[in-house]
Amino acid sequence: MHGQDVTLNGVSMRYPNGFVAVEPTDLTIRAGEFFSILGPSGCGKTTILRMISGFLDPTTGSIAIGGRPMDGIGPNQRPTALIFQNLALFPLMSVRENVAFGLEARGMAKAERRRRADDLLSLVALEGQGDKKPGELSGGQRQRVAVARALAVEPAVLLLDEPLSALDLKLRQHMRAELKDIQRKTGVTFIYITHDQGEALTMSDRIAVMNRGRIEQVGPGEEIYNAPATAFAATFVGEQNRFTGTVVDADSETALIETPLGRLSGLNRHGLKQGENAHLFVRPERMAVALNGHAADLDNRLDARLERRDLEGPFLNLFLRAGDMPLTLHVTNAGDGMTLEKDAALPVGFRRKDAIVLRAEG
Amino acid sequence: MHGQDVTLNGVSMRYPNGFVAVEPTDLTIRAGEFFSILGPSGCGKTTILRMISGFLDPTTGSIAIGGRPMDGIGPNQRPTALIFQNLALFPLMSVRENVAFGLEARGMAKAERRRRADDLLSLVALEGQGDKKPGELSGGQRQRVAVARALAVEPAVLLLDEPLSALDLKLRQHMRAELKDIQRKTGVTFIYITHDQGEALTMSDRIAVMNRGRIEQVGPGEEIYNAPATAFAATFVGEQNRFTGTVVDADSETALIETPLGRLSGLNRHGLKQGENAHLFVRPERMAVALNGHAADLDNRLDARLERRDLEGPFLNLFLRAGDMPLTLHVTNAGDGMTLEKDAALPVGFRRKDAIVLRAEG
Amino acid sequence: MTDQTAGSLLSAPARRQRSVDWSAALLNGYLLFFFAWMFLPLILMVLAAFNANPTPSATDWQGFTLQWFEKLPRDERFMQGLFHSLLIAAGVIVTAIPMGLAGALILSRLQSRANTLLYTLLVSPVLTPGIVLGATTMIFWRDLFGVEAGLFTTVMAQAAFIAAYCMLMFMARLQRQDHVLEEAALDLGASPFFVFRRVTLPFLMPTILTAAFISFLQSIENYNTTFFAIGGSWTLVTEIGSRMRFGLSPMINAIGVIFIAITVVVAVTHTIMTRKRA
Amino acid sequence: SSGQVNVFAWGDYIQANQIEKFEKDTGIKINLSTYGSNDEAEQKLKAAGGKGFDVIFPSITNGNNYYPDGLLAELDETKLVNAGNLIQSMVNDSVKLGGTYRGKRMLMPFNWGTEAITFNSADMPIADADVSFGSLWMPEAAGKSAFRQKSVIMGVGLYLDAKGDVKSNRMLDVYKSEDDARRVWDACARFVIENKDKIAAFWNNATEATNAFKQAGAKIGQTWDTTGLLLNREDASWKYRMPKEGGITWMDSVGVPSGAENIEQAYAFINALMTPEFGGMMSKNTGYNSAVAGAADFAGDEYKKQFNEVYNAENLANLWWWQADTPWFAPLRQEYVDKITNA
Amino acid sequence: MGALTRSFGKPLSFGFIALVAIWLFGLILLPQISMIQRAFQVEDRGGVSAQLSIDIDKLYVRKFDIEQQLKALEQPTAAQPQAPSPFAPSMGQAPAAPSPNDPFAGLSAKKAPAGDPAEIEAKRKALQAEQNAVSAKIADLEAQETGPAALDLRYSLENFTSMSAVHFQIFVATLFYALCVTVLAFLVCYPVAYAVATAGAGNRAAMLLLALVVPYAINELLRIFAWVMILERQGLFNSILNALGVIDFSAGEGFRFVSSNGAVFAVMVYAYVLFMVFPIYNTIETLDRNQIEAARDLGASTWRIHTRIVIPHAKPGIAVGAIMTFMLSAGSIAVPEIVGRGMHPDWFSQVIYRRFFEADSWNQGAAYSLALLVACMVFILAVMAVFKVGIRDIAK
Ligand SMILES: Nc1ncnc2c1ncn2[C@@H]1O[C@H](COP(=O)(O)OP(=O)(O)OP(=O)(O)O)[C@@H](O)[C@H]1O
Ligand SMILES: Nc1ncnc2c1ncn2[C@@H]1O[C@H](COP(=O)(O)OP(=O)(O)OP(=O)(O)O)[C@@H](O)[C@H]1O
Ligand SMILES: NCCCCNCCCN
Ligand SMILES: [Mg+2]
Ligand SMILES: [Mg+2]
Repeated sequence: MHGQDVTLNGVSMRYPNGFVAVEPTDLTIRAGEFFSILGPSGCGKTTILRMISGFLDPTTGSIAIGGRPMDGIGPNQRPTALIFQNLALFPLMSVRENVAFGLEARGMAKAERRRRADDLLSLVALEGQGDKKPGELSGGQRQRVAVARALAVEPAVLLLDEPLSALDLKLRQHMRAELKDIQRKTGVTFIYITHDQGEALTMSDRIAVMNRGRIEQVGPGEEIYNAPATAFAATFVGEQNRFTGTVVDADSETALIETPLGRLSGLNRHGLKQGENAHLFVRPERMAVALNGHAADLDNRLDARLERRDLEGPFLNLFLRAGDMPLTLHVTNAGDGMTLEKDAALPVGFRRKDAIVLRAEG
Repeated sequence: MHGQDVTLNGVSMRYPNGFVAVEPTDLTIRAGEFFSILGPSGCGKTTILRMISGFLDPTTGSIAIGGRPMDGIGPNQRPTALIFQNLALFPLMSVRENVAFGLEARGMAKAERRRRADDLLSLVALEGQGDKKPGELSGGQRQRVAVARALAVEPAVLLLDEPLSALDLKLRQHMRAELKDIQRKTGVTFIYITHDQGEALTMSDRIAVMNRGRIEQVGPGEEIYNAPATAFAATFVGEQNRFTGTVVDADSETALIETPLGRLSGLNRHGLKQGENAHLFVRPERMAVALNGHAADLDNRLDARLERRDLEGPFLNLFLRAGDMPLTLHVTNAGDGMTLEKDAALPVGFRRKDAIVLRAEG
Repeated sequence: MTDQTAGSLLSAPARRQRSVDWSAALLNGYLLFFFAWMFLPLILMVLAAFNANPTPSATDWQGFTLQWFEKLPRDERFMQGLFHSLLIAAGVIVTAIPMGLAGALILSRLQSRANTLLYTLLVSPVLTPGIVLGATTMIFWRDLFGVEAGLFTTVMAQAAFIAAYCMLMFMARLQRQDHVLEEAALDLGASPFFVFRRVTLPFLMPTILTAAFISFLQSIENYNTTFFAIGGSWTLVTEIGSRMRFGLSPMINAIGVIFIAITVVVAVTHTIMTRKRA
Repeated sequence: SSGQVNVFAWGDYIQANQIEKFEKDTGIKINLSTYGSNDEAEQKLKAAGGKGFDVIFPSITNGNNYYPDGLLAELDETKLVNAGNLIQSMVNDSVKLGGTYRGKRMLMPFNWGTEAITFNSADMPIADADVSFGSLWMPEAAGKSAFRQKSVIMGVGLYLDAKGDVKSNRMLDVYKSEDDARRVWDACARFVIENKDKIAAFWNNATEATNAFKQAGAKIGQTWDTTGLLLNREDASWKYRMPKEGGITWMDSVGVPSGAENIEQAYAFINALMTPEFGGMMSKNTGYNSAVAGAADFAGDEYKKQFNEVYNAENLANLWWWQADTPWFAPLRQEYVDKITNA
Repeated sequence: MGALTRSFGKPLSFGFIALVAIWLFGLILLPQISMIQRAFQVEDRGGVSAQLSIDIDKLYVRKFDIEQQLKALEQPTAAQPQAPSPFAPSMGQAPAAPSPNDPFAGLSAKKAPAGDPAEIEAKRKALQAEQNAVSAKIADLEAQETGPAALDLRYSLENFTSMSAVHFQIFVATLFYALCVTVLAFLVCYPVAYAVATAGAGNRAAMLLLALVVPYAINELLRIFAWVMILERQGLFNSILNALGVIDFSAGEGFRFVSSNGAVFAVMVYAYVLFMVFPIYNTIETLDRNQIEAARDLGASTWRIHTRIVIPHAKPGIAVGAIMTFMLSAGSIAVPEIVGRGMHPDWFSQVIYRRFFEADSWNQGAAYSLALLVACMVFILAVMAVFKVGIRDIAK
């Protein structure tokens, strides 16, 4: 199996009822990469996937796979295979029949397809389960059957539509590793759709963050998390403390903004100018309690008051309030029983390089 | 309203099919406390709750509420109110009628029960929503209606069976605080059932960790997390790295155990003796990478190799392998792009006081 | 519909349409044929009701007339038959609904192997040919109680299977009800009767109304069972049947038009209402 | 008098002119229900346990099907003030045909008629003297004959008996025993089935009989008088004639069901029927012959003319009468009906 | 039981149980049992009791005859001449009244008995003696009668085994035709059910569904009637043929489509097709459309999608549709009665009807009903086995 690249050229989708689900989009997905599209429900992820798989024709633009334009080519003739949100396994067929279905449709002889199906079942660690019905498998096993079924037709591109969303947390985390592993083994291009940032971040080579039919940022996970390009990307991926104000001073590295809580500085990656309205984002885990000399390297400081403190296990959530503003801090549970009184005054702060300043729209 | 205490005296439950869902159990829940029962699915939590509420009769033992034995007293006569896993609001009645239902059943006059219901609705911050149908409310609001309805009959003990499990993550976190708040305001004893450690840890005064019909540990959340009494409690609540071996040296504070990875030391809270088989548990967030002088205070060290590195957002999961053993580390995402090569050798370690030594059973 | 009209009648909007999907075209053609086959006879029947030709015909047009409608209320057998039909329907509704409801409630609680047996027995009338039901009822009441076939036996025979329809509707509804609701009510201090009255019954109410409506329709239009159980009496439908055997009359077309009109109005209203709600 | 009377009659027996006159004369309202065959009447009354009707018109030979179940009430002859108008010999003969049960008078004669041959002389020119039950089966009748399955087995039986093919003592054998009945009817049914290419239509009541000729294309048939006579009134080429084997003759009667509720009104109605005026109206409407002496004087010229065309001394002398039903008669005959129908 | 009282309390629970008991026993089981009882009960119409009854009837008639003759002896004039023609008109040469007993005697009016008183007296004596003998005999025979029904009853399989060859043949033919109706209905319906079920949720789907519901809700009889209008001798088909010059109405030509076996069959398909559409529609509607797309995405042809995905999924619906269609058509009386007009080979339901209401043979009617019921049950069980569905899938 060999991955192929996928190119979207000005592709948009307008549904017959007039709703524009996908704005004109240019996007290149590299051959063999694990590419995720991350965005909230209804933002158009499935629509993009269905256009790539050929179930929908783009309203404008064109799609090419492996350099070959796909116009007028039906879903059953594209080098893609789709894994549906709900898997869409055939419940009345055995696992083996499911996996072999695409081969059956191609007219492969029974013995041959049985052999191939069994090969694929061992690839996804389901040896000996071929005679069961999908209903007799656990969620994770079903997941793997869906993958095997899709891989059976030797696609160059595998399209996965939130394939883990029906699973419970533990299993979901486990399956991430498995999927990633299969992708690595097969070299097939994976286009993976999710609204779960954890999934996108842990598995993907690159992520596209999508919002309201538009792709707002494309890049590796770390880039998206640490250097979000838009306010949406900043808040959709991970938690943020957001401070809003006006830029009072800016150079190519740093911006200083005037907020109701005082002047705060952060990285000015997007070249904001003095006078512009801006949001400054700091992640809860990048904020620190400025007690006992910990404060040394904190460029920004705030006086806050502890409202609540929740032990989550590996970390503590501190809910504070600075003036009118609620703040959240993540602090690792070091086991030293950080004993903080409710309503205690608690100076907090963050480093300039942990804060990002973005233009406030509208 | 006044909370009452609940005492279980040798209570057990054996279902007609012979399955013992709850082993003989002694347990005292203090008046007015927020008490959680935490355990995996099927461990017997609901069974205990249904015995306390009177829907099930214990096979052995007896239950007392506020010192009064409850034998032979039906669910509609106990000073308890139950909040069901799915809330069980009456969909055809208005919110107010729902809340007033228990009063109506007691024959209270219409005007009076209306007044009482409205009082309760303001207690749960639902003023003015009385005329809506439950279906018109959001998940969190419905949650609060269920609480108000249960409180209407002025129970001394409120029994909550995974009341938040149907809500989405954000709302669940929000409702934790609300429930805790209502409990504080009313002073009613809350017995809260959950299989979500986060919930149990953040809300409870005390937690009972339950496994296979048996309560394994009772104590405040921090104690359960930081000083689990059994291997099950240690692993069910939060993640753990587990090292198994034999105690080679032990005093009242510390135990040293011989493992395939070498000798490791941890706290010996349960007084293990030399020669005993033991597990040593260390949480992923208590393990550190022993690079760049970070190693100073690490009592135990291991040579590991990085296998995978997942960015989860606020933290990184490092999956390592030391010898045959997989290890997990949680490292805060400091944004400084800790750039670790796959397969890089990575010395790690942990402090003695962050490790717990427990007897290995069987 | 919007710019879709030229598209296939079947495939959902925005499905692939650029390449000619001729299995869809074939299906569309077939559908057209099927619905023509369904409706053409009915349309002919309606046309003939307004044709002055005393032999019902849509082709041999002898002028527009309403006389067949005017004759209806003066036809005593029809009117009396209608009255009998209504009486029977009322009887069926008051017997079938409580029985169906009781059956559904018991089956929803009964947790033993007897459940399937009871279920099978109670739904068996639905799977029994109507004439057999009519005949057994007729025999039973005559042999055991000396009650001869007539309106009463017709009610009994119809109720036997209509109650099963009601029961199935109630069971479907009850399946959507949470048992827990009843427990919740008990927990809040209510007595079982209070729970039934305040929780279970209101929950079932819409289904009871639907069931009453369906029972009414089923009863009014029943022929096979009634034919055997009615004895010397008659209903509108058996009267229509016996007239048809003697030859065609546009009065039957007139009745047909009325039935069709009512059906169409009810069905359309129902569709519009459910669509609005959705 | 006042009130109402529930009349259950053959479809053509009670018509608008009679109803109008009766209601005017007596003030009693007639609720009329009709039937098309004796079985229908019998089973409806049986199903209703003898209730629901005040007057009924069974063929006299069917009385035995009503009596054992107690469906009919004994007639109160003191109330039948007009019974004297009836032709006395018919009253007497009606006893032998089944009008009494265990010595009690249950039914009184109402009218009589025949089941003979109706044919279109234009299509099938047959001389009156040659008309036979066998005419239905002539090669020329292919696809053109109509009959009632229930009585064709009698007509064919008479034909075969006359020809000497199947001896049946002029069909009286079928009343002798079940075995005799089977022997004869087996042969009759076989004959019909062998000749089924002749069949155009079956009929079971007078309306269907008429439709057989008007709609189904039949040109010759074994029918009740009314069918042939009414066709003849419209188009003279239709003839109704006695076959040479003898016309099959029936007598219909009037009785009061055991569950009748309007007894007084029932007798008032029966007495009215026993007047020559009413008898005449019936004959005029249908062509059947009344049991009331002198009714023919009220039946109109057309009726008289037709009677003389159809009947004469010989064929009257040669009539074949339906006999009182025996217990096995109905189920057994139905079996042959089914055989013919499904051949 | 415990669960029931716990949910509803005692009084309500007992009320429910009572209602179900009434339904189960009063409306379902006991009626079936009475039918079964009758089915195995044989009335011997040629038996001893029947013969006894006939004999008594004959004696009564003889008694009446004697009375008449005695009366005639008393009033010789009254008996003579025999009543004139019952139809007084015109007949100068009046033939005598047709006598039911002795039709041949009509022409020669019987002579009055001779006037010789001694002869008369002797005759009277003889008649009176016979009258007494007859009366005594009647009393004797009546004493032997056990019940008014005058029929011998016994239990046996005779009602089934004596089923005549015609009836058996009709029974088999009916089941065969019903099976054909079922198969044809399936073929006709499946594409429709599929199309409507997969039309999505738009207006078009609603319209299609409405177009199915409307004819479905219209009375069966009226739908049949509509067809009679088309098939009649003067109906639409013949009118068209007439207009095309194939036949000539004025010459009395015209096909008798109605009353033909084919017409009954065709109208039955029309009448019961919708009982096949809805169950199939209902199951296909629950088919996850992703499965169809998944199959197509994996390269399956339309045919394969149907045979491998849609039809297997729709099995329970097909089973229900088949059972309903079969049961309705095997038991249909409306279609054969109205379309057949008695002229086409019978449907078994008509035989049953006539056993009850024309042959006056309720027991055989019951036996035949039972046979039909058993046939339907066998069909249902067979369908359940073949389609691997349970009773709960079926009654929906
Ligand atoms: N056939 C359709 N006609 C009209 N609008 C549609 C249609 N299908 C989808 N939409 C709309 O287009 C938008 C994008 O839909 P899409 O299914 O691509 O979302 P998604 O990002 O996959 O969401 P989710 O995470 O919930 O699956 C939604 O607002 C949806 O309501
Ligand atoms: N009526 C019953 N008869 C037999 N066994 C039962 C019955 N009800 C529950 N059990 C069994 O008893 C055990 C405990 O059930 P229980 O409902 O108390 O679990 P739980 O801890 O509440 O689980 P969950 O978190 O899934 O709700 C389970 O193994 C369950 O299968
Ligand atoms: N088997 C006796 C037939 C009696 C026929 N009566 C004819 C009445 C027609 N309306
Ligand atoms: Mg989607
Ligand atoms: Mg539970």
